[in-house]
Amino acid sequence: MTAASDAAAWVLLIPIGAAAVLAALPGYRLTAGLNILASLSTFLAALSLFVLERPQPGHYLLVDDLNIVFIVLNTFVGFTTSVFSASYIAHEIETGRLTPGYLRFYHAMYQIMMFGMNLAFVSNNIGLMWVAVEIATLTTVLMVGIYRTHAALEAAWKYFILGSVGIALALFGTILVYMAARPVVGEGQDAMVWTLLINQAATFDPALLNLAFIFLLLGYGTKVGLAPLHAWLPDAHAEGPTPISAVLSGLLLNVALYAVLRFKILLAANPYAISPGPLMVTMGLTSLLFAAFMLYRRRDIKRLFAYSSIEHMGIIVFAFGMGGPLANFAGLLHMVMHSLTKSGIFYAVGHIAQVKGTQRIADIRGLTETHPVLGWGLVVGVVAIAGLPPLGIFMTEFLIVSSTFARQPLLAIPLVLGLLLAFGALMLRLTGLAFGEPEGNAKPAEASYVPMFAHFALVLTAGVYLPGPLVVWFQHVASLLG
Amino acid sequence: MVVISDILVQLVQMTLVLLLAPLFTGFVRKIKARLLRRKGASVFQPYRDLLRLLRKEVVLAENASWLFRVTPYITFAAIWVAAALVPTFATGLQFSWSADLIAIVALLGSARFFLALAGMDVGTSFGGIGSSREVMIAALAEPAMLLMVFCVALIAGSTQLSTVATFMASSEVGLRISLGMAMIALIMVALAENARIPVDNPATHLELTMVHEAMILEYSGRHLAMIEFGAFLKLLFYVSLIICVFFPWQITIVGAGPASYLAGAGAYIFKLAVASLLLAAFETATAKMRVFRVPEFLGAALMLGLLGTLLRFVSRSF
Amino acid sequence: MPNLAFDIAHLLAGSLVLVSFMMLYQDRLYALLNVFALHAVVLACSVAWQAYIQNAPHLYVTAVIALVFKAVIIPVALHRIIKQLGIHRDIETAVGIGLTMLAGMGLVALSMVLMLRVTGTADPLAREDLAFALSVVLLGLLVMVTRRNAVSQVVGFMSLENGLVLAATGAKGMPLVVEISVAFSILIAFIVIGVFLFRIRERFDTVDVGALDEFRGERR
Amino acid sequence: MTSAVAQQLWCVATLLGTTVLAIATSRSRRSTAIVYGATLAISLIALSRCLPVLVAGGNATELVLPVGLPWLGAHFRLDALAAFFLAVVNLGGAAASLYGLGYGSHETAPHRVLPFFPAFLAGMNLVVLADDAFTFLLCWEFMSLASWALVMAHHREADNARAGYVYLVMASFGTLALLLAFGLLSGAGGGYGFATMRAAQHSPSEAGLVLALMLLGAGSKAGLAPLHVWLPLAHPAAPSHVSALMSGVMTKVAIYGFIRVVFDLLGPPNWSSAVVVLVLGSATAVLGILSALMEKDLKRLLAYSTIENIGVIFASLGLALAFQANGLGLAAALAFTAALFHILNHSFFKSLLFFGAGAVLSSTGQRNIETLGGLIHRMPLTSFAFLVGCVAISALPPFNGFASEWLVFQAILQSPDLPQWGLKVMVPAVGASLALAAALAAACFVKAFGITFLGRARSPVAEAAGEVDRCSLAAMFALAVLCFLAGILPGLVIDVLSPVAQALLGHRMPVQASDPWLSIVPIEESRSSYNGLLVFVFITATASLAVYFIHRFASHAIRRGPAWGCGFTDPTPAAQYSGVSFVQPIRRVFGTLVFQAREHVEMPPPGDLRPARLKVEMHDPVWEGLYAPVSGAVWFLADRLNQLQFLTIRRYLSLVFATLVTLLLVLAIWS
Repeated sequence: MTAASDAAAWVLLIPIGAAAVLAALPGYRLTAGLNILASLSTFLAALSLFVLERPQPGHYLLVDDLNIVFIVLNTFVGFTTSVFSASYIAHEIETGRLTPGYLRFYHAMYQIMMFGMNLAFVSNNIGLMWVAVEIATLTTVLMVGIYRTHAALEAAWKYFILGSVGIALALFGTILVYMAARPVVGEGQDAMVWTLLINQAATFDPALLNLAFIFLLLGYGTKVGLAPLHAWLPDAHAEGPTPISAVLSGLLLNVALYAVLRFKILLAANPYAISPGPLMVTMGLTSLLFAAFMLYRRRDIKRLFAYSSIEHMGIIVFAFGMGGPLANFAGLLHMVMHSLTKSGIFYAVGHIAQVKGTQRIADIRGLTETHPVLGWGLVVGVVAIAGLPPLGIFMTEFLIVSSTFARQPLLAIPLVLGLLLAFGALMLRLTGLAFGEPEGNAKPAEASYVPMFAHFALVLTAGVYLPGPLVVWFQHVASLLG
Repeated sequence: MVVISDILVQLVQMTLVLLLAPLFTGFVRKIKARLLRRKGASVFQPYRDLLRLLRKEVVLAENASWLFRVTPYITFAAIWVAAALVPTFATGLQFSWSADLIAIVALLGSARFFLALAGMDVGTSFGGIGSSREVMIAALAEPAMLLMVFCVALIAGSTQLSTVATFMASSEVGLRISLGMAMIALIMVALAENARIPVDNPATHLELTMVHEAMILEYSGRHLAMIEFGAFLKLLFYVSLIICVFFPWQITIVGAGPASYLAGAGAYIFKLAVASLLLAAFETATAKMRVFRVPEFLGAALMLGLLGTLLRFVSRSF
Repeated sequence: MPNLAFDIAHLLAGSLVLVSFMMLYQDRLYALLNVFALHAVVLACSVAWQAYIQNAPHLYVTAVIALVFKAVIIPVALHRIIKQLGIHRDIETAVGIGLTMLAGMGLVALSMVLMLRVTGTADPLAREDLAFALSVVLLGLLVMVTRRNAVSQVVGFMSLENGLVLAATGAKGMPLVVEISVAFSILIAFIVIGVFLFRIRERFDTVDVGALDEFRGERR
Repeated sequence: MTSAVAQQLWCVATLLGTTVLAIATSRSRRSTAIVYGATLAISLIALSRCLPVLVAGGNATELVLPVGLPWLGAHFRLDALAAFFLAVVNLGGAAASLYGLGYGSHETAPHRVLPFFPAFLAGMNLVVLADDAFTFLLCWEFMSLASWALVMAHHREADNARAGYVYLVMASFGTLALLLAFGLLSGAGGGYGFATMRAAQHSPSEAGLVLALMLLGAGSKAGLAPLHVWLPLAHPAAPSHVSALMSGVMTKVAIYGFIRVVFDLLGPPNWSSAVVVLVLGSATAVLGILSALMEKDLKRLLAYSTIENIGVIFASLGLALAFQANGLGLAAALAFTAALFHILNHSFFKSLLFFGAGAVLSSTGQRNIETLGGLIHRMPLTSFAFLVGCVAISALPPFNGFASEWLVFQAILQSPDLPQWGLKVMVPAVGASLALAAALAAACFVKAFGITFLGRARSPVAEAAGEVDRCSLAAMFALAVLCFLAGILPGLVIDVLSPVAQALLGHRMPVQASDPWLSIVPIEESRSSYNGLLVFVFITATASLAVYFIHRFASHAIRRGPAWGCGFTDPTPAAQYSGVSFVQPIRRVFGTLVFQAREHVEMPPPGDLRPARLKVEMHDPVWEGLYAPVSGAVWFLADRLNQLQFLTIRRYLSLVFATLVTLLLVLAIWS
């Protein structure tokens, strides 16, 4: 075992250990602090992966260029969300929406969820990856329903049922991949090990791979929130605690996306299989356009941003579907930017909903007057998510649109249309939320602004300046994606 | 030497138009009266009117601002400069290159701009109604005029009036349908711009029909004199313009001898007389239009100008 | 022997599809549950047969789980729920039986078309098995979307999952099969408990859209 | 010694620093003075640094910063074209800052203006300097964003919030169009540098598409019809000095984008593309000024008039394209210089007019001209400056507006040289519509000045108005002087602009400074010439002569008396002509066609003491014909799709199922 494989193991061990401890410990302050500490150390462990020499991929664990991006992002947002969560949950306990008993449950689940997601990233085994994704899903289901209100239970239930179907479809796809691999790679464990699969993917049976990809795309696509498989997503975002909304949008969607990408690479390695591009492009565009229209009629602030996540997932899937160095680079960067921005927005939205006592958009007005920091934070976030410069998403949208138009002009038109529609809807709501004659509670918010602004600062920096090594890294990953 | 003679010509020209303008108006009025079988005032009556006005005191509305008092001089000056730049009896005016036909049109526009503002300065409804109608007429007359300019300029290859006149006087121009249309357009614009029948009636103070007179209703004394003088000059200017562009026969070309200057001046006076006859006859024979028929009238001028410009491509000399 | 093994596996998988069809035309809950129990029994047999011919003893665990859990415990539990909720008389198909059957035929045809393209390099047993498994999965989904009642949807989901198990066991030497079947059983247990606990959600398909409006925070 | 482009970038950096400073000092009372003082100083420095580049016409200087697109870096370049637009931007910026020093003290929410003002200036500077597609668009959107924040400064008024929204959406639309254009120019390989694009060959169809996209993108920002609808909403909503910047300068930056791509990057133009630009330009001019005439909000009126001027500029650029496409370099240079000259002029007088409107606003709190009147007595200096602006924008000699319009007309008169019959016939028609627009502009500004400043006060606030502060006045008079100087010395300006034409078109107008008496001669003296200086001297001389003679020989007597009302002297100011009644004749002539204007008289029955009312009903053809249907369609679809939010779980499952089956079918058929 090298140091790095240790680090990869730590990324898994810290959360699961912390979960066990947190499930046992009482007291809010202590557990929240511990939660932050655990998340921070996971993040540090993930960072150390960068520095340390990579281990040879084993049967179960793998650290390569592709997943390290995801892991670091995942643990980072996990860490900042735990900071945000501390102040958010404090307020929830004050107002009595959550009881201390549930708190213990909440923190334990949080760490298990982190474990599940990290596992999904580092696993070198498609079966293990499937299991990990399911762990992450099930824990989030429980967290979504944690408020026990009518709406929360309904949302959790819907998430559960649709998620389960997704699980089943993904499993079927995984089995099909195994079936395709078995004659070539051999029976047993080996035929599920990613690194072995990809080496020999060219000789797999294409028909099986095709079929597998459809099931995987739909199965994991349900998690990604691609329309029309998205139905669970808005409600789950809206009814759960906001830290969970942030994690769902910022991380869980990435996990599922990562899975789709892995299989896309696999399929791309086989010259006889269908090219996954058109499927992904279609799904991406559908999601983008659909979500763009759905944004117009939203009345709930968290649902609004949930739909915006669907929109962005559409863009990312579209970009990966287009393929090529530019689009893949943009897709990766977009994913990172979206995670950071969207979770940042949810931090703002969480505090806004708490201080205003409502999630109804119509009841929130003039935030920049009553709560300047939150209000302007929201403005920055929405401006970023809508793809305005100088923030990061602008750069990625620039690359995606311009490279698409040069290659497939006809595809660029719906893309641009969707972007514009979504932009219009988001700005319409932003105008109502942040500006105008103030309405509702104006008491100062007790919020932790650090996570929100940390995210936005990163996004801003990335929009103007990307460090060279990072770019080289991303370009390499983009070339891996084909 | 040439420069001095050119400056001389320029000065003569300036004085000439200044002196001739009231006479021309008086002449038109006289002929009109005769056509109506009235005896009519003397042809020198406009001079007397001006002198009378100059001697009178100015009654200024309480609300009138400095703009109201400055406008008569500005309009007078602008129109005079414009009139001075149109070759009447000789081309090659020293300063004719300082403003071509487009600039001259714009100079008249300046005069009207200030006059319309002055009409609104006192704050009565009459001034407003006058200004309002004046700018409406101008809004149509100016483009029509410019199109006429385009038409002529495209044929003559220049917007410089001296060049145009020289070109038109030369034999290489035959009768052209475009030029005919441009001329009709210019005449229509001239009628409108000078508040002549059928667009406006210079002799009326009937409140609901007047345009120009309503605008300057508040003026009196020397201010009114300047404005009236400006109006005389403007009429002369338009007639001179028509003559210069479309009937430049016998106009003195640069560098000709003194005799030709005399001949040119004589021809000019003769052409003016003919023009005044025609104008008076036309005004006697037609009736004034309703205000909202004017746009149609001017629209026709605009169309003629445009048609003339377009037909230029198909009409060579007959 | 290989031929016989193949035939029996084929037969069992085929009967699973047949039972899936039977589920499609049940319009009473009790009957549906009974058919599902049969479905689970057939699956158990099939898995056991695969365990036998593949010489993979761990698959017997899966077979036992299928038999005990899906053929006995879950149907019994669901029976009780139905009784408690008093919904056993409900006719709960959303789409006409005839149409459903037709759709089912189409789905089976589709899965055959798709699977038969798989080249012979894959082992024929797996290939045929997979074709049936795909049919069962699709039919299970069809049951889910044509039924209004939560219980029958659970049944549909379970039959879908049976298809997965069939596929997984048919894939020779596939690791984690047992784990997966255990995980799925837990999942289903959750669902059943969910149905049981949240009686308000007894019907997936609420006719009153206005009520849903309210729950989803999207009041006008 | 740093290069010219680096100096400009330092100025931009200082501007961005000022933004930070503004946020830091937002609580301080002196913040206004500090920020505007800083922007004034920086703008002047930047101006002084870029003018030498323009005049000397030196080589372009370039600079690459390691930001922006990582593998490309941010390219910046300062050439003659950029230098000219930098001059426009920084002149406008300096004037607006000077004005802001005074006007800013009336600001109710300075913390919503001060941070964004320098950022806005920085954005405009950067757009002009950018030399690759990414940097260009980044700065372009940054500029939009900063100006949007300024539009939202007074966000409590519902109209402003709507204006900001429409503005931002249209800006985004434009950016996306530009994005597509750059995508096409850069090709699949992603050659985003302008140098790469310039070197690449573009097929005619590609070039046509790029031009169309540029018209959509730059046109929407500049206010080209029918993409102009945001402009009359957004420009007036901002504080007045920002309105001046938006109208006077930002629209020019948009035109810069158009020129940069179409004249510089795209290679030789096609004559048919000129037709589109000509038609759009002249239609915009006429529609813009007609809308301005119908307007009674002073700032909106000015915004609509901006649209007219943009139309003139585009028409002129279209002419340049037409000539260039046919190899008529001199004529192209003439048209192009005319466009540049008009750009400069418009930035002068439109800023001046917006400053005047701002002065009226801060003094009376009113933008509706129907409540004003008689301000010439109470704000004499402001009204004088405003009058200069009105005369200049109405294209009357001897001011600058006329000089540039005259050049445009001269360019139109070169049309017989064009070989294509379509253009031969069309160009004079364009000339006709420009002439119409110019005449209507004069009418419009008679109305604007007459109703606002002349007559009697129509409301107590207008009665109580007072002159504004010195900084505001200084800004206005500085611009008025510039308008005058550019009007009487057009030759000097043309000579300064010529290097730009030389760089882009390969031809330039003849040197004007050597012409006698400083007149301008576009082609040759026998064809046309104009001398603003002499015209001014003549008018002054003759007017002085007249004044001298009259005061020497005629009566001096003046008697003040009440205005004569034909026996019905009505003391109420309401009896004056209002703005709406002033334009009634024009509304009848043009409005019935363009705006479907209808007048209804509500006559109460006999015995009823209510007054009769005349109601005017007008429709915005562009909004109702284009935007309302589009937005209606979006909402309709949104409503329809929204039902998907309220389905049952079974139906959601059906969706999943249907997707699965569809994909499987596709697979079955496809592979």
